[in-house]
Amino acid sequence: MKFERFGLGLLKGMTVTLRNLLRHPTVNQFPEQRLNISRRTRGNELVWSRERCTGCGTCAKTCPQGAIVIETSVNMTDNKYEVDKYQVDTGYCIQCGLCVEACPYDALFMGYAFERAQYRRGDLVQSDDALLESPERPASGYYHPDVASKLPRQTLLVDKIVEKRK
Amino acid sequence: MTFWPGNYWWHWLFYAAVIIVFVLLMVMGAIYFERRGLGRMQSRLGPNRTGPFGLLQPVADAVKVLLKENLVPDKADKLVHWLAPVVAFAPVLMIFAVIPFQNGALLADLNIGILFIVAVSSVATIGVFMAGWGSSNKYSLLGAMRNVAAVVSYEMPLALSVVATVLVAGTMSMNGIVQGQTIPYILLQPLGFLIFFAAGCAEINRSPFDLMEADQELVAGFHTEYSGMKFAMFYLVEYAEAIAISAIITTLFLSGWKGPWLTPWLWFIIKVFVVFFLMIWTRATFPRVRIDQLMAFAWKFLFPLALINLFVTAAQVLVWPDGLPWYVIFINFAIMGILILAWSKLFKLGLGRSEV
Amino acid sequence: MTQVYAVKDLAARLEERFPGSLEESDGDSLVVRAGSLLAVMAYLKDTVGLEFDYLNYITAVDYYSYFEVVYQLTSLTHNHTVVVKTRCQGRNNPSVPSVTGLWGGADFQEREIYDLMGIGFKGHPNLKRIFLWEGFPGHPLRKDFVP
Amino acid sequence: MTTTEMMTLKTEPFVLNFGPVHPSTHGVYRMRATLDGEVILDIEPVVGYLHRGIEKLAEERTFSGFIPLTDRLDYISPMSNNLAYCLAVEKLAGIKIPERGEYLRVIMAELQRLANHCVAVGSFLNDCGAYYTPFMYTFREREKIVDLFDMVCGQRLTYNYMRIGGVSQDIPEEFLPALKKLVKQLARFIEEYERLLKQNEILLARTKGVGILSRETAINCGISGPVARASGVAWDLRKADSYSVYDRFQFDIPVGEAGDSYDRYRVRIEEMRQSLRIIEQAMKDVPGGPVRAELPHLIRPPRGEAYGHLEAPKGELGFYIVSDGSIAPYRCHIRPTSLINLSALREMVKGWKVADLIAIFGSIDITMGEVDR
Repeated sequence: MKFERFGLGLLKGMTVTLRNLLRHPTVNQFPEQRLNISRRTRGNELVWSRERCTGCGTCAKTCPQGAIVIETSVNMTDNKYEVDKYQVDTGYCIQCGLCVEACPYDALFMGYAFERAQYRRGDLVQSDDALLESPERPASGYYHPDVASKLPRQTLLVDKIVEKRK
Repeated sequence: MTFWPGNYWWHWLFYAAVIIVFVLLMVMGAIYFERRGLGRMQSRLGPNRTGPFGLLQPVADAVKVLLKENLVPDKADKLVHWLAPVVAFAPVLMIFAVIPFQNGALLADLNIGILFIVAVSSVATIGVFMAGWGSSNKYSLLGAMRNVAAVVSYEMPLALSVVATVLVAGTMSMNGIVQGQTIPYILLQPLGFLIFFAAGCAEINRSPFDLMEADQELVAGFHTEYSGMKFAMFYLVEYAEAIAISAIITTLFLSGWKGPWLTPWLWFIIKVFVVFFLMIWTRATFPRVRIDQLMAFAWKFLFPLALINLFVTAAQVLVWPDGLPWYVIFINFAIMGILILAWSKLFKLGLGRSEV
Repeated sequence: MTQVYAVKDLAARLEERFPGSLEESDGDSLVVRAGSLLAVMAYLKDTVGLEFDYLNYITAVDYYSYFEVVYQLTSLTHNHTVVVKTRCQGRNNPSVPSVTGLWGGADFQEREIYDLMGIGFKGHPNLKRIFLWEGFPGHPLRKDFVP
Repeated sequence: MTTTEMMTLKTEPFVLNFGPVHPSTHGVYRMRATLDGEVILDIEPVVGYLHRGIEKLAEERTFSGFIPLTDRLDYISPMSNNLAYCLAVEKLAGIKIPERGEYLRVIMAELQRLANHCVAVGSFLNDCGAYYTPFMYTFREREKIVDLFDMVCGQRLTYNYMRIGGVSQDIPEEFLPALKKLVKQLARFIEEYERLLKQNEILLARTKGVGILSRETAINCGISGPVARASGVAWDLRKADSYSVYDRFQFDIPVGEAGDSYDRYRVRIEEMRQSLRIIEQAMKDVPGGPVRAELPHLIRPPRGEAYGHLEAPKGELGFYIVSDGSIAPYRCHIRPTSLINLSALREMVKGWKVADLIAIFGSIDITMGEVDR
């Protein structure tokens, strides 16, 4: 160990820490201050629309984890599938979004909310009507530009947000 | 002139209470001050949830640690493991006995005050080594061995820089030193201040020299196997020692309780926090030094500089027997600059890789 | 760009240098007999014009009837690369000579192939399992592995 | 025996376990170090605590179904893993990627290199003992990059953004202005970071001349990435075997001389500057048009094998894929950059002290997801 620059290097370093002391901390008090998340966020649940879904099962085939279970019965009168059961095990789901991408009829959305922890593993399995879109289960704009444009714009740290500190 | 008219026992009881309350409050304040200061230097906030502005965070920590279970490893040496925090904490409290909060306001105005401090402060190492050895854990043994090696080699520069100040002050009693400081000794003794600050930080394992509980390497150093109340004691020891070293620096170099408008003991506390902020600042910026560099830094850099500083001060005291004039400040600063320049150019400190 | 070294003339040079060491060399890779693997590899690494001093990776593929150990070598100076393969038969413990002598980087990768594929490497300093624990039954990456 | 020989203290080595759960082993890595006092005689790495058998899983997944799994390999730089896998499959199936897709891939890969080096340099300083301050600064900058990734693909860690034949989605219109601001801020940040640490005597003391990796051992052990370039091996796949559109951009390759921990730190800082240069050039002329080639969802590459590799932030990351004509790969081997970079750790660490073992290990910058797969 040699003081090549007689300790000046150390003092220069200290000026940097001092300058950061006087700078505004880049921090956000989460529960009170909520920043807008990305419009294409892949929340940990799926949002399914019953009218658009034709029961083709492409989403179930492409899911790498096999988290989607779909049971359909043939409706002879107007010659199409009736979706009896559509069940997603969000415990298995790794939120990769391949199902939303693969759905030919845009019937599937990723969830926009991310606070979806449950107390029991059984509650992770959501099926049929629990999957429909609703105010507290908004759909994210992932692979749906029209839904994305309606969501609030993401707040970026690059824009130097200066928020009120509690 | 004792501050309190009562007889000896009243005086002793009052100051014992003052010291214990002072140490605990200052430790709580130091913990909070450090966590907020360190946080703000790292562009984050630091505790602000418990109580207004997070002021109750140290209290919350203390309560949490008290409720924690007190684990003792089964192969540990029970008695040594149990006694280590006590042996580590007692000397730190004893140091405060001779530190003047105000003119004459100290438990015992010993005429050998600073000698008592230097002697007592090395007893704490025994407690740390007992902790390292008692908890029969390889990491804590490594940490304890490092602590013993560091403290032994940093006693010398610490004592020598104190001797230089005593030469200038003429008396060893802490109160006398403060009264003798018409010009704060930091200006008369700049090199002494730097050496004392560096050696003090190494002694209480703070800032760049915190090898004893280097959490990156030795998990938690000597207090790895401690939990519950005993861990709280070691946490207390660490911050109490930091406050003790800051208090000694304020008394020796920053003219203790002297100050223009405010009440004297408030000046004392402000100066203690200023020196403590310096420690936080170095802790936030510098990486850690390796153990052999720590040794080399003590013996090859601090020790010779302390010796030369002692000779220079002795010569100056001989030339001006009745107190040093003000222009000596520039001479001393020039000497400090030259010495640091010379030493950092000449000496390669610390050996690299040992052939194995 | 890293050019693939012309396999044709490399095969020809190797054929006259080590007769009978190549099994087939029509594709874009050299298939070398296990017996003369070390000699060929040393030749590829040390001769002046070739200097394949950088071993990209070693891997093994289970083709049911035989195992194939694949080495990709690159020369940092000439910026050309070649894929060398050896085949070993037998399901219980096939084995191939180890190249740790030539390239230090092969050590962990060969232990991994031994651990997951079950191919022994003769001459490896400490050939034991690297990922799974000692008593693990079987080798998971084999096609006929039943957990 | 002279008196001095008799005097030397007889010490016997003891084995200290830097166990899987240790504050600075960057994940579940374990070293059994034989120590003589503080000096290290030998270390024996024990890996496998994070082995998930991704190569076996690959054989059961479709070619595009495997992409989410490549995020979990080197979870500090998932974009580069996705890109490496897609390059290998495109080489195997011979797919042409539209221009805009290529440019987006270069921008994302270079942003990922910046984010990875932020983590690498920050945690290296942490291992040298700087009490989390440089770590917090680098993570504040990494947060800005991760924000942009979040805007583009919706996730902050497992991006799953690249697809075979291009990129999954086009960038929103507010992406490029935010990228312009980010590039300016990052350039200023690197200057400030240099002022904090470039001349810091204690860092120089702890890292200069420590853990030297000679040029020959680096090439012999197959070391790649910043660790090899710090030892003087001027080998960077973006120039040597330039894939995608890297040949259109001007940037140079920082190379160290001594090959010690300080050079590895310097090479990473210089590489961050070069990445900024590439992003600036790529950002200016991003062409219009589609971002992804027209491909069926379940592609069936022809029988055969291919090895696609790229210059990932940690070194050469490659995928060796054998296809037998079905929708799933017959065999998919992943070149473990971190595992191979670790093979030289034993020579680099012998003779140094415990504190140096942690600093040298930190300077190699590994992630356990890539070591254990």
